[in-house]
Parts: sequence; C-alpha cells; structure tokens
Amino acid sequence: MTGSETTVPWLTILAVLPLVGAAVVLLLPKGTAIAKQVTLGFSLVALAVSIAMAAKFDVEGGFQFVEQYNWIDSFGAHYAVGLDGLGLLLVLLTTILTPVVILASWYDSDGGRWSANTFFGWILVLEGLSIGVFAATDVFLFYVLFEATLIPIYFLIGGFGGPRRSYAAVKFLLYSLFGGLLMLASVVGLYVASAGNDGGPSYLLEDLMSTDIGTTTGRWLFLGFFIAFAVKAPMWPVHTWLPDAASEATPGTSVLLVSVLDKIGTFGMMRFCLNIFPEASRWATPVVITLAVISVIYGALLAIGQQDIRRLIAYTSVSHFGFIVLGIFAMTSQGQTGAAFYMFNHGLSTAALFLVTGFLVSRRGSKMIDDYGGVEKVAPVLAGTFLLAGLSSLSLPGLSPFVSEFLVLAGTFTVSIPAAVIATLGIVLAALYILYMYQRTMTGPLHPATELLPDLRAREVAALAPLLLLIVVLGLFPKPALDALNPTVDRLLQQVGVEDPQPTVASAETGS
Amino acid sequence: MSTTPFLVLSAMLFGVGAVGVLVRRNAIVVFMCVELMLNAANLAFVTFSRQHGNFDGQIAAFFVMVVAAAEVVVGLAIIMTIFRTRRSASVDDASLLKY
Amino acid sequence: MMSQSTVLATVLAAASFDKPTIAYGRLSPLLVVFGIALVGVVVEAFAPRERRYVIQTALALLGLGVSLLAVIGVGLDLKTNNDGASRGSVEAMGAIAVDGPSLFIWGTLLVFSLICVLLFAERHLEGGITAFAGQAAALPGTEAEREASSRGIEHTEVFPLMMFAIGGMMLFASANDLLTMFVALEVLSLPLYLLCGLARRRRLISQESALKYFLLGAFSSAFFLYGIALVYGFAGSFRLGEIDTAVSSTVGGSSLLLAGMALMAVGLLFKVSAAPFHAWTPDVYQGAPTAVTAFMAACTKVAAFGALLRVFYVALGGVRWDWQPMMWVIAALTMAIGSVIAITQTDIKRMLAYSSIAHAGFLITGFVGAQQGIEVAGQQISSLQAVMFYLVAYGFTTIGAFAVVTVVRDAGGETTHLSRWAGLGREAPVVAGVFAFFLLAFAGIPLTSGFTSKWAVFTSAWAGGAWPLVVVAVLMSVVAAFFYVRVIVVMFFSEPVGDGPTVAVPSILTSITITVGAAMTLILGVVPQPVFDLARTAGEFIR
Amino acid sequence: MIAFWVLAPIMVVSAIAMVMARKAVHCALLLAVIMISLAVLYAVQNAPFLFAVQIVVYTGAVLMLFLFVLMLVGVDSSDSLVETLRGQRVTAVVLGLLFGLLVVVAISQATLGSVVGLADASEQAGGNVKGIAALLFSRYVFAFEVTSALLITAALGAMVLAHRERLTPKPTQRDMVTQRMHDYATSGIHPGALPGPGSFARHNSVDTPALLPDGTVSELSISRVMRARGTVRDVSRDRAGEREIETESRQIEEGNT
Repeated sequence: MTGSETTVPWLTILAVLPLVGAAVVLLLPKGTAIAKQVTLGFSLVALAVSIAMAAKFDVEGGFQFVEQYNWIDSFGAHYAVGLDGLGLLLVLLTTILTPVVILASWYDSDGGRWSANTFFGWILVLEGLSIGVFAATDVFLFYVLFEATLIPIYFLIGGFGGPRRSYAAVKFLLYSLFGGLLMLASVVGLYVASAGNDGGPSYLLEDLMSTDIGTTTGRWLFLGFFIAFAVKAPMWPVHTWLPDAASEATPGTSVLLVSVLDKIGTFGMMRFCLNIFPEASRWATPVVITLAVISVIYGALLAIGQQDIRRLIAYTSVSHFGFIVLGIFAMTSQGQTGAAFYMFNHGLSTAALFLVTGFLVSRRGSKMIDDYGGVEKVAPVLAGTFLLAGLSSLSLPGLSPFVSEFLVLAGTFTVSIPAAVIATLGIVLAALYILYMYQRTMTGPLHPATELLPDLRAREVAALAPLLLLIVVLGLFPKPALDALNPTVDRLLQQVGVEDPQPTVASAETGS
Repeated sequence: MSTTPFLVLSAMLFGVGAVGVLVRRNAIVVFMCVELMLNAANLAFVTFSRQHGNFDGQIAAFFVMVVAAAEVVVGLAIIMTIFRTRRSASVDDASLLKY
Repeated sequence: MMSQSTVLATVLAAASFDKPTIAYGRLSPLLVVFGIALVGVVVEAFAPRERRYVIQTALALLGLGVSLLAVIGVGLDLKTNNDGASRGSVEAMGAIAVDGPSLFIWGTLLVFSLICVLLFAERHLEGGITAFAGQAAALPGTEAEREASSRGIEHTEVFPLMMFAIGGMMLFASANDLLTMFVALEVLSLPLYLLCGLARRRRLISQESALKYFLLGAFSSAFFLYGIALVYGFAGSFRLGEIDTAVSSTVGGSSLLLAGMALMAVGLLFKVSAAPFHAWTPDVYQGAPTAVTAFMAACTKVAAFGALLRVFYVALGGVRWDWQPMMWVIAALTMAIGSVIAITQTDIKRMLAYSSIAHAGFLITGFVGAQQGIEVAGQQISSLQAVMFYLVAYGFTTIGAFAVVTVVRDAGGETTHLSRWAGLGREAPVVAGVFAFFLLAFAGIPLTSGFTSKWAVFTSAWAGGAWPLVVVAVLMSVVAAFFYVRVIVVMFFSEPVGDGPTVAVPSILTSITITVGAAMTLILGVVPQPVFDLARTAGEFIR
Repeated sequence: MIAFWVLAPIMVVSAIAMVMARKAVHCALLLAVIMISLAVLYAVQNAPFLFAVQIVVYTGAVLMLFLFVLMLVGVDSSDSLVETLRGQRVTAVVLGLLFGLLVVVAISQATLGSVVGLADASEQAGGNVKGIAALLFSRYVFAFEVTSALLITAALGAMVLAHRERLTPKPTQRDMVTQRMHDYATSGIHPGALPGPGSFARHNSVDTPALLPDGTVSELSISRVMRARGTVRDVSRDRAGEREIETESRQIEEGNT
C-alpha cells in the first residue's frame, strides 16, 4: 500500500473521538444544556482534526493515514483504515454536517421519549461509526461498521420525531438488514474465494483486488454487494423506506440519514464493487444505468406530486442518487469524478434543504405544503435561505451541485446518449419540483396560519450559513475537491480496466 | 437359523410401538408404547449379537433394561404428579401449552 | 479355603477377563462432577434443612470450578496424533475419547453450568427462596403448598440433579462408543425431565412441560436406540472407530447403515431441537423454570451438537455423501420453521425457544459443510471449530437473555407475555438495553458474538459447497431479525399497558450471570480470535 | 425356530391389540405377553442371561410398576376415542406403516452374510454369563458405573415428586382433647361424640337421622355428604305412622278402661 507512513493514528483518533464524546454525554446529568454544549464541542474538535488531516493530505499520495493490524486471523480480517480522495471528502462531509446538525437540532429532542443526552449521544456514535465506514480498507471491517451504523440511526428515527416514527424505523431497519445480510452472503463467498490465496483468506482491499474470483462467482458476489448498496443509496425499486424515514425523523436525523449514511451506498459501489469485481461491474453496467435513469425520473416525478415537504425532499434525493449511480457506472473519468463530487454536494444541499424546511415546519407544526403561503413576506431570511438551498438542489450554475451534475452528464454522454438525454430531463423536472414548492409555500397570498411566523433565529442561521457558504464557494472554485478526486478515479478506472472513450473539453477543464 | 425373521419381527414391533405413541392419548399407554419400542430394539440387539457372534449386542440389551427401569421410575413419577393435579392422564387434557 | 480360591482363580482364568485400566487423571473432570452430585445426594440426606441451600450451592460451584481446573490441566498435557491433526487419547477401555474437542466442549459446558448455578441459586426474586417448587409433591393451590412456601422450604435436590445432568452432557459429547453415548443421553435427560417440572410459580404448565418433554424425549431416545441397533447390525461393534472401518471397507451403501443412520439422526436432532423434531422445544422452554430453560438451552445444545458431530464425522464420515443431503433439508427446514413461527409468538420464552430452533438450523448449516481441519488452508477454520465457536457464543447470549427474563416480573411472578414488556425501555433502561443487545446478537448484528459466530458457520458451509444453504440462512436471518426487532420496538417504542412491567432487583448472583452473558457477547463479537485459536488448538476428533 | 413361528404372530397381534385396546390395563397385560414372549426368543437366541433379566426386570419390575400406577390412577381409566386433531390418527397410522415398511424392507434387503452364532464366543468365554460379565466389567465398565447415576436420579426424582414431607408433627390424642376443650370454651362447640344415626324403631341405617327429645331431626347425626346428595330418609312419614299407632294404642287403652 502506498502512502505516507504516519506514526500518529489520525483516523483512529478521529473515529474514536465522537465515541468517547458519546460516552461522556451519556454520563452527564440529564435535563441541562451542558450535554448539548459538550456534544457540540466534541463534534467541533472532530471537525478541526479532519480539517488538519485534509491540510496534510497529499492529493497524489494514494491511501494515506494508513493503519493496519491483524484483527481476526481466522477470518482474514484486519483493522485496516486509510483515506484516499473520495474517503477524505466523505469524512469531511460527515465532520462538517455533524456540528451543523447538532446546532440545528438544539431543541428537537426536548420533550421526546428519552432525554436529550440520548439523542446527542446517538448522533456522536453515528458520526464515529460513519467515519470508520468511510475509512475502512478491509471488507470485513467495512461490513461490521456498515451494519453497526444501523443501530444508532434506528434509535434516532424510532425515538425522536413524528407519530409514525416507530413504523418508519422498523421499515428502515428491515430494508437495511435485508440488504446487509445479502451482502453478508457475498462477504462470506468472498472469504471462500480468497481462501485459495497464498497465506490464506484475507479481506484487505488490496489483497482482494489482486484475487481472481472467477467470472460466474464474481457476478453473483457482485450482486450481493450491489443490492445492499442500492438499498442504502437508495435506488428505485428499493427506495420505499426513505420517504417514511425521512419524513418521520427529526430534520437533523434526516440530514444524517440522507446526507451521510446513504452515501455509504454509493461510496461502497465505488470503493468495493468496482475495485473487487471489475469484470462483474462492466457486465452489470447496462442494467445499472437503466435503473439509475429510472431513479432519476421516478424520484423527480414523485417529488412533484408530493404534498408533504419532507417526503418531497426525500424523493428528490432518490433522483439525485440516480445521478450519482449513473456517474459511477458510466465508467468515465468525468462521470466518476462528478459522481464522487456529487456525493459531497448533495450532502450539503440536501442538508440545507432539510434543515431549513425543518425550521419552517417546527414553526408552523405542519408538513403539508398547502398549509403555507406567502412566507417570504413575514420571514424573508428563511425564504431566502430556502430559495438558495432549493436552487442548489436543482443545480443552478454557479452553485457547487451544478459542477458535479454537469460532469456526470458529460461523462454519460460519451458512453450512452439516450441515458444522458433522459437524465437531463431530470434536471428540468428538478427545476419544476423545487420552484413549484417554493412558489406554493413562500410566495403568493399570506396563508392565515403563517401570519405570525417568526423569522430565522441566530442559532439557525449559524447552522445554515456554513452549508450555504460551502455550496457557493465550491460552485465557483471546485478545483481543490476535483484535484483530490481525480487520482482516486483514475486508479479506479485502471482497476476496472476501462479507458475514457476520447478526451473531451470537459476533462481538459477539470484538469484530469 | 437365519436372523432375518427376528429382525423383521423387531421392526414390526418397533413400528407398531411408534404408531401407538402417535395415536394414543393416555400418557401411561403412550409410555407403554415407548417401552414396546425399546423392547423391539432389544430384540434387534440380541439378534445382531448372534449374527456377529459377539456379546456386545447382549450387553446393549442389558443396558437398555437398566435404563428403561430408571426411565420408568422417573416417567411414572411425573405422570403421577400430573395425574394428582388434574385427575386425568390424558395427554390432551394437559394442554395449557399450545402453539 | 485354599481350594475355593483356586477354583475362583481357574474360573477367572477361563473367563479370560481383562482387568480394566482407567486413567483416572484423564477422566477427572467427569469424575469430579459425578462425585459432587453424589456428595450432594448425601447432603440432602444428612444435612439439616436450613443449611442445605448454602452447602449445595457452594458444593456445586466448587465442584464445577475444580472440574474446570481439571479440564485445563488435562488439556495442557494432551499428546498430539497424526502430525497435529488431532490430540488426545481414548480412555476408560475405549469408552471415552479425551481429545481436544471433548475438552473444549467440557470446558464450555462447565463455564455455562457455573453461571447457570448462579441462576439456580437466585433467592432475591422470590423473596428469599429459590424459584423451584417448595414441595413438588404438594398439589398446586393447596394448603400444603402454601405452607411449604411460607415456611421457606425449597427443593435443594435440584443441585445434585443438575450435576448429574452436566455429567451426562459431558459424557454424551465425549463418548467413543454408541452404547456409552446412549447411557449418557439418558443420564443427561432424566434429571432435565425432573427439573422441568419443579417451577414454583405456574406449576401446572411446568408439570405439563415435564410430561411432554419426558414422553417425546423417551420416544426420540427409542429411535436413537433402534438406530444404534441397526448400525451395530451393520458394523458388529459400537466403537465409533470400528464403525468407521466397517463403513470404509463396504463398497456401496448398505440399507442397514442408512436406516440406522437416519434413526440415530432422529434422536440426536431431537436433542438439538431441529425441525421436524422440534415440537417439544417451545412448550418445554416456556413451562420449565426459567433457570432450567437457560441451562437446557445452552448446555443441552452444546452436548447434543458435540455428540452429533462426533457420530457423523468420526463414525459416519465415510458416507458423508449419503447424509449431507438429508442434513441440507433439515437445516433449511429448521431455520425456516424457527424463524417464521417465531413471528407469531406473543410470549418471550416461547419466542426465545423458536429462536433457539432457528439457531439450531444455523448450527446444522455449519455442520453440513463438513470441512475437516486437514482440508482447510492457513488460518481458515474447519466446520468443527465453527460449530464449537457458535455454541460458545450462542450459549452465553441465551443464558444472559433468559436471566433477563427472570428479573422482569409482576405480582404473579415472571411476566413473559410480550405485551407486558411494553415500555420496559423507560422503566428500566439498563435491563431493556441489555436485553436488546442480546436480541441484536441473536439477529447477528456486527460487534456482537452473534455476528462472528454466524459468519463462522456460514463460511464453513460455503467452503464445503453448501452455498445455497448459506443463502437460505441469510434470508432466514432477515425473517428472524424481524421478530427480534419487534421485541425491541415493544420495549422501547410502545406505551406500557396498565402498570407496566417492574424489574425486580436481583441479587449479585443473577447480576453476575447477566453481566457475564453480556460481556462475553460483546467480547466474542469484537475479539473472537482467542476462542478461535483455542478451537484450533483443540484440533479434530480423535478416531 | 418353532418357538419363533409360534410366538411371532402372537407378539404382533398382541402389539396391535395393545395399541388399539381402550383400557390401559388391557394394554399392560398385552405388553406383558409381548415381554414374556421376547424372553423366550432371547432364550432361543443363546441369551439365557437376558432371558432371566427380561423376566425379572422387565416383566417383573417394570411392568408391575406400570400396573401399580394404573391402580393408583384408576383401573377403569380408558381413552376417549375422540380425535382432537382432525385426521391426526389416520396420518399417524399411515406414517407409522410407511416407516415400518421402510425399516422392514431395509432389514430384509440388508446383506447380512452368514450367521456367526454365539457358540464360539460362549466357549471362549466359558459360558454366556461369563462372557457378558467379562465384557461388562472391562469394555463397558464406565457405562456400567454411570448407570448408577441413572438409578440415583430415578430414586431422587421419585422422592422429590412423590414424597410429601410432613411439615407439622402429627397431633397426639392429648393435643386433640386439649383442642376440643379449647374450642368448647371459646366458641361452645360440643366436645362430646355426635349423636348416632338410625335410632329409630323401624330403621337403623345411616340415612335415618336421630330424633331429638322434642321430636325434631338432629342434623348432626347425618353425614354432610348424604345431606348434600339428598339421600337422607324423610322421617316425617314414619313419624306420622307412628303417631297413628300411638293414637290407636291409646284408644285401645282407653277402650279397655
């Protein structure tokens, strides 16, 4: 494994820090604000550590911050972590969003079934596990953490939120477990396949990349992995848990769920499906692209028809995840760079959208679009941030999601023009659902119930500001992110054994 | 003297005993049917002992008798207890436990 | 006088009697347990009533501890055979195989029994007396029963009975001939039949479970016995090794062997509660005193799987191709029945019983792989090791889960109806949390022992070519996860009905049991390698 | 072989009859027939020791225990013939027959080879019993020792389940008298013997109550059970008849005077 040798176990520190925080928070006295402050403190320290790591990161250096120890010899499992560009970006996304969510959900857990300590404790546990997932370079470790993230999010959905949260939590858990256990079967199969290696079975990514699994076996195992990731992502037709979960959970939980956890699905496709099963990935490309395009259109169409704001946003995510998967399986450097960058941008924009609608809903107490109208007259700041978040979600040029969506479409064009054309239709639909929602809630005559709606408070602005700022800055100046991603994507395509059809203008612009 | 007739007899007794366990409801009778099955096994042991010309089979039959004696004591004690509580030895009457 | 002794000598000479040589040291773990049981019986006869409880508890703990030390001692000087493929020797005139797997299973059984003794001895929950009937002979609901109860009378005979059962289990898993195995089966079963009927509360159900367990157990052991008879007819011997020789020297299958094998499988599968021989499990698990249920669920499974593996790997390994298809079907059926029927259950103990059936299915999945130690490469684990690890992991979790069941109570004793557990998460977050942890382990969520153990059996099954079975197992795990999650939902997300459940504060004894169960579930989920290493050191069965 | 062909049909018929017999006692007796026949078959097959043990242990001890328990439960106890699970009986019989057929076929198809017979083994060991003993106390000595655990368990189990310990000492005569006088002193319960029944000229059976001096019936003289069952003789008619006789005799007396 290439990469700078490091004596300080940065990644372990980063992952353990929130877990320690969770333990501390649970031990603090209940019913006081101190737990919230401590939580925020821990998440900010984690953010600082991750930024320091990003500063140390060498874009051309391959996997960095590598740690590797034998864990369970009989399984060939290791404690092996490391970050490449993709991993770093997603770890940063996690550490950025966590303090934002904590700040935004400051009062969300009050009056819940359990104390605020529990809520914030679970959030920190989730952060720690997510960082571990994005850093794992051993399939077994990845799988363990992947499944373990279900527990905190399950309790976050089921314990805090709307009236049908228990149903939503169980539905979410069962879908995820179904996918996860299919993946377990594949992971087991992978073990058997790698057992023939010199030195016995190993789950290290680098060992598996050099293992010859065999065409038929490889395809079956790929399916197990892919279905699990598709459930997580979520892709049509295994997305139905998302609208329920996202609309019943608190806004903060929804952000963590959609912006961070669901990224594990698309991250897993890039990191594991493509690297371990290059042949099977190429084999599956037509079907996956079809499914991705269906997700794009289906998500968008259903979003247009929604009355419930939160469900609407959930469906937009289905559409956006369609774009990401499309980019990944286009198997071109622009497509994949775009998809990877899209993961980060979608995390920011959807988080902003969830939070701002969350503020709106918490003021009025209703999630129905029809219960609002003319909000911009009484709460201009709220309406403004809502518009900005919405515009980023529909990929307005100048905002960061535009860059990624453009790259995805450009990358798709070179391999499949019909897919790209239909996906472009998704952009049009996106404009429709976002602007239609904005128009119905924010403009027009003032709805009687929204007359006394207060505007955003300082805490809420503080939570949203970093997100919107990042969206704008990265929209204008995406180079650092793209520079970090390009080497990762190049290595990936090399492993898959695909070359870009021909150099295009877009690739020259992004400097690959 | 061929051993096959003995073995066929033993198998028939065993089968009849098994059917008895399944169709009868009285716990004591069910238990008697189990005893019949054990006896059928004993016949097989003794016959195979002759077949192979070693005493192991006869030893086995001896052990089965000892085991059966102990089993009968425990079994009948349990049946007695339940009978005294319910005044019935039917397996069906003892049906607080259902699927 | 003189002439008489010469007559005796000539008679003895004519009988060509081999004086048996028994290596008492090697068998000491077994002998200590049986010895303690006998001492316990003597204590019942001679010690004054009020002292018996303390003496019996101390004796049981001491005896099991000494036996455990003896296991370690014997384990340290086992000699290796066939280039390290197996270790140990056949003792007691060929009746008992003291080999690595035997010692591993003995150790496992003893550790489980130690923590189960603590459950047996718990006295806080019933207000100063154990959970066993004060006077089993007194009719339920009579004055005599109330008087026995109010005088604090308790049946301390349960301790010697338990010791006999443990001894039987240890012998069952290490028996090297089928006859000894049959006797051991009965030695372990009879005390369990009795223990099932000795609940203090809800005695009717308890007695009924004893009756059902007894009748079905006797029925199944009759099948086992007839199977032995047929196999003896085939091989002419009870020795597992000699049967193996006979099997491998026969060309083509023998109908006698196949029939005998099937019948023996019935008896053994009954004990591990595999479908379609599982019907007793829910009834007995529900009716028996919960401490006994925990003991049965963990220890009987260990012993029965030990015996199952030994018979099928050692004696019938040569006809593996004949029994594997049968076991495939049984594994799939067991997992399906256990998981699907569990969904409809409304009683915690019954649900755990069905879960135990489903786990038997997973264990058989691992067993079907039939990967021998010499066939696997490097650090890979064999089927035997996978199953042994599973047994260790499952045992700790299940004992812990049943121990939690004993502390959730209302006025009528333990309250096991699912609806009565609603809102437990708020009433007693720690207890509910621990129970949820056990349920997650049963469901096989990572970072619990349930995950690593499932993983181990699945890999060994897949490596043995049984990958369709692994896929079935995975699907059934999802179904099973549904009902575990349902209990978690009830505990944490439902509003309590009426007063809601109360959690009695147990004494240090039950607390230790629950703590050990939870701790081992976590440890085996995170750092399972030491136990795998131990299982590897144990090696394969001796032949 | 003659013994076999004579006994085998008897055994099979007895077994089937045992499964079908309604009364448990009949089952037990049929089982006894099978067990004794088995003993004879053991004897035929060079197993004299087992012949004896079968008679002594099985027929003698085990079966007698069964009979004892049947007596306790009630000799008349018989099975109801109502099926609780529909079709269960038919299914069981079909399954059982199929299973039996399978085993019979398996056995009759098995190539067993020539019968070795026990003559050599017996001769070598110096007789059947010695041969068994030699094996029992060498090869199977551990199993033999372990059966003691079984027997102890059985004894312990029977004690636990059947033996009711007396928790209070049995009251002596003195205790009972003291108690009776105490009851009289505190609540006025009559300490003496209760009046006996049947003190009536025409009847002396227990269903006839005693009469008090005023002519009313003494409730104490009749068992509660009989009163509950309603089988107490109604003495009012008898008394009416008596009164008639009384009147007649008085008239006669008066007429005389």
